Amino acid sequence: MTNKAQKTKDEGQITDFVEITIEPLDVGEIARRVVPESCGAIVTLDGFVRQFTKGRETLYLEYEGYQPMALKEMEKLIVRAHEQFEIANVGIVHRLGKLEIGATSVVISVASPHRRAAFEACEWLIKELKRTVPIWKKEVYADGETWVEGEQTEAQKADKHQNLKNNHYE
Amino acid sequence: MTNKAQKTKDEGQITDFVEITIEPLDVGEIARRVVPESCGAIVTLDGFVRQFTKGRETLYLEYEGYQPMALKEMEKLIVRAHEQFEIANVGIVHRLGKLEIGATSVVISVASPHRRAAFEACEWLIKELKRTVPIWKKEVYADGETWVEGEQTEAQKADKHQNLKNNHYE
Amino acid sequence: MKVQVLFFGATADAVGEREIEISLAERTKAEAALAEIVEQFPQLKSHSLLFAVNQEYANGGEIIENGDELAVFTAVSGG
Amino acid sequence: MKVQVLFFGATADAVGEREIEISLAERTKAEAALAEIVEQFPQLKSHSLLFAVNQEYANGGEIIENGDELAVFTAVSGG
Repeated sequence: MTNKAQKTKDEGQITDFVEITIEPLDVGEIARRVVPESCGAIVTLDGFVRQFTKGRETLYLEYEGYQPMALKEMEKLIVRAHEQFEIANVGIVHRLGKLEIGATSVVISVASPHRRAAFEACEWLIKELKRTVPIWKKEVYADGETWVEGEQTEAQKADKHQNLKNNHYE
Repeated sequence: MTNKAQKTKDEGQITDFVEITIEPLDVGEIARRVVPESCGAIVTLDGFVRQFTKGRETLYLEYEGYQPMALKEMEKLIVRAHEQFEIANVGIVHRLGKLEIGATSVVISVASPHRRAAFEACEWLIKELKRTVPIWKKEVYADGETWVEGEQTEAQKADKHQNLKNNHYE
Repeated sequence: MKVQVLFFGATADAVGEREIEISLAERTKAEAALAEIVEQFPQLKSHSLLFAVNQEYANGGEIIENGDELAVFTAVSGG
Repeated sequence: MKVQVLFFGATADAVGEREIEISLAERTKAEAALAEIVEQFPQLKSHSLLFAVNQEYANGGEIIENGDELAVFTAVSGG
């Protein structure tokens, strides 16, 4: 049902990319794509499918996404990362579909002239991605399955679904 | 002159590794080796050869290492990282020899149950590696070459080479 | 006017559909549109819902237009 | 007694050797051994030097033993 979708932004030397794919992710290949020649370090976050969640054994996971919105939200995160951190370029790739234990679900790579900014931006990006990008995972066990619902912030709960845009972007 | 050297430590589920090699580094392959199945995130630092340093164009770099001591120092860093951060396992691989522009010189991958610890440990490890592991790089330009001398700390300078062990490990 | 409503993950399972078309009065606000959808599918009440209009998170006050793409889903869990 | 002294990078280029053997008096301390090496190769004086004994950073007070492996090098620049 999902297909490879890719958007690339070119602004002179800056080349960021966001991508959603059902293919296996090659962490090294993704990291190498964010390298501009003037930069000295790349920091990469590689998220993957855990075998145990709260002590219960997962057989595999299914990821589903609202693809066009997910790509837009990923692009917004990159814009906001450039505003906050001195980074050169960013790549975010999320996999959808059935993922076996140990498979990489998401890769975020950030290149920067000074590695501090790359560490900060990469950590901020994964935190925000888990909060704002419309992708969901279903954990499949031997005896059932569950769609994982993310934790809404207290502000979101208090608002009873009002004002979501502000909660997501302030 | 240099050869592949590897040391691996096995303590039950914990498998750390340090390695020095003249072969090209495969970032994804190194990152995947640090994954224990109970962990959810890997953070990887990928350092690479810059084309320009302070405006001067580098043609290529030569890395040289005091291999047995470098491996020992890398292992010490991993021990210290486990003491300070809640991480599952760590891999550090440094390449030596001639490295072309854009080639990866060092990869540090840290897996942890909570990604915060992996970010912190990875950043700490690269900072300490650059300070303590006996490896040197020579920048080769069109019109000459220079061995890069790391920045000694003020404490090291004041000590006039006394008490280096303390400077390196306090 | 007619709008498309998309469901994903837990909301798609609850509703039994991934995509439906509903009729709304002209100038319905996002907040009221979500309330109508939940009334039509009360099984959604057991979930904490997020709501998007034209692939953007809604703040509730948006005026829905004919042909808009709405989406109702639970708090995200990617990564 | 005899000890081996290793040089790397800038110190190897300055000395023109990667490995030499030197004679030291019994119970020479690391600090004094480094001073003797620098005296033998005064071109090392223009560098900030680090010193290792048996593949460990020296603090200066170590007693050098026969057959030890010493190393003289500049501040490291790997990574």
